[in-house]
Amino acid sequence: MPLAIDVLSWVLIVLGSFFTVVGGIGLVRMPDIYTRMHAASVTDTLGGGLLIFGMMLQAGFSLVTLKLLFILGLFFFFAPVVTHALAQAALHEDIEPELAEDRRGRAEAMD
Amino acid sequence: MSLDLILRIGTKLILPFILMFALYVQFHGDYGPGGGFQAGVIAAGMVILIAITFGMSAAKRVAPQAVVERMVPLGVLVFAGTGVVGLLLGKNFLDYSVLGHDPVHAREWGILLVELGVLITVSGTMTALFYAFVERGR
Amino acid sequence: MALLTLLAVATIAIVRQRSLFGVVILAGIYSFLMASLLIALDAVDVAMTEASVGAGISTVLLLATLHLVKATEMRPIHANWVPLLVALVVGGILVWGTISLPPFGVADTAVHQHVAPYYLSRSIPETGVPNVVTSVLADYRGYDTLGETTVIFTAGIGVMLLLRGMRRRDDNDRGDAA
Amino acid sequence: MEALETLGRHYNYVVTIFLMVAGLYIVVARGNMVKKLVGLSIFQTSVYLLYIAPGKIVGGTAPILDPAYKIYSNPLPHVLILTAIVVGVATLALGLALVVRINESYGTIEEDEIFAKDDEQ
Repeated sequence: MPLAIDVLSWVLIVLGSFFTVVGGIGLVRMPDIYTRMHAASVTDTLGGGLLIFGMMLQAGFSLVTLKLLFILGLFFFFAPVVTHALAQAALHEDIEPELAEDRRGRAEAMD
Repeated sequence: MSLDLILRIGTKLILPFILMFALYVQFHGDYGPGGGFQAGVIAAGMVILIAITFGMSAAKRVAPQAVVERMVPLGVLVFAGTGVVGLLLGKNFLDYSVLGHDPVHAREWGILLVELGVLITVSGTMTALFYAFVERGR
Repeated sequence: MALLTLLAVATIAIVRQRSLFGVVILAGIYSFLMASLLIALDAVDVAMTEASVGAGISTVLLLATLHLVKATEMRPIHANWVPLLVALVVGGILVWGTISLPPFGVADTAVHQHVAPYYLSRSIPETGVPNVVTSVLADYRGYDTLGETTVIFTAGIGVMLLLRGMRRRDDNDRGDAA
Repeated sequence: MEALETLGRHYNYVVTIFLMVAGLYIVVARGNMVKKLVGLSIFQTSVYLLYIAPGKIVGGTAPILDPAYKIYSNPLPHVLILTAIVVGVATLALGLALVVRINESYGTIEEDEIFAKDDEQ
């Protein structure tokens, strides 16, 4: 494998891991379910996508690449579908998105 | 109801892929990871997904309860029957080398048959379990 | 090693969580962690089964049960330091017992000497199947698998009897009481 | 120092035993039946680890034969655990069915409340 492709794939994999970690931190730090989903979607698209691209470059042209392509396609189609289902379930349970005004109000109430 | 649209279309899109993946896992189990247990669970997962998204009546149209419940003993019978064929043809129980002319090929066929039995039992049992729990909630 | 630690953390979270819904979701996370750990330990077939069964079907069945029963756990009435003590003592004894076991990942231990090399070397010439797990599962140890299939069959029949067959008698009981 | 080294080389056993003991603790100490069943499945999962981890050979690969590889991990524990997982979910379902039936006849799944109701009768 040429060195350039190797380096490129590792850069992609490291970037993908970085975005996955960022998504994980966001999942813990965000205040309510909608913003948490927003953070988790970084893991879905950027993290997963970059990781799979990196792995495809590692695998070269083979059956593995085709399988990874399938996984990537399913990922991009169904991560939004699942996120949408989750958001809708949250709405169905009457969970209101927490707005900046709410938080300001709470901070004033504390003072 | 209209808000469900994305979920319903998405589910419809993914269903054939799930079934294809289950069959791939079943029949590619000789060469890669997979086999009857995994494929059965994945096929049952497809039925459960239908039941969650479209409701129990749709799931029962795809996999009628009577069929599912008959699949549970049928798989065990296929498995044990494969063994009994070996017994009848003068070898030991579950010795597949009599199923064909060439013992190696025969054993490959025996493995496929046995995995088929496992697939039938596992998918039938898992779907029947899900049906039983959901029916109780009504 | 990191995965092992994560597993332990997930277990602690399960012990401490009182909402049963949270417990079920954490059990799903635990199963996925276990599946990734099994991939790291080269058990790809087992990992696939664990991911689909442990994280898929188990979670669905547990959620279906939670739909039927109350979903929060009661605070325990009496102190539970006796079970904790018993658990700690048992754990200590077991850890002490593992010291003489062979370390992780070494090839010349007893488990690798007996039948495993036989299966690995004979699978292709005797059965023509490259996936040794499949050939051992369905051919060499067919009796085992037949037994397991029968266990699944029995469990399925048992659940169906428990949840479906008895309902009519329930109605009669209620009718008698009234 | 030497003890730490031994612990490092036996870390898989330590975690296995921790999971096993935690499962045991949940089963014994917690009164809620669903929680007990989750604890039981944690106990079960620790047994998977107990079987699979010694079968791993460092530098080995998954037991799918290919001319490119020489060393394979031990396939036998994989077979045993593969069936154990599916049987595990079948027994879990049986336990859950029993929980549902208990809930129907007692109206609760907490052990203490069930004992109290039994004492009343």
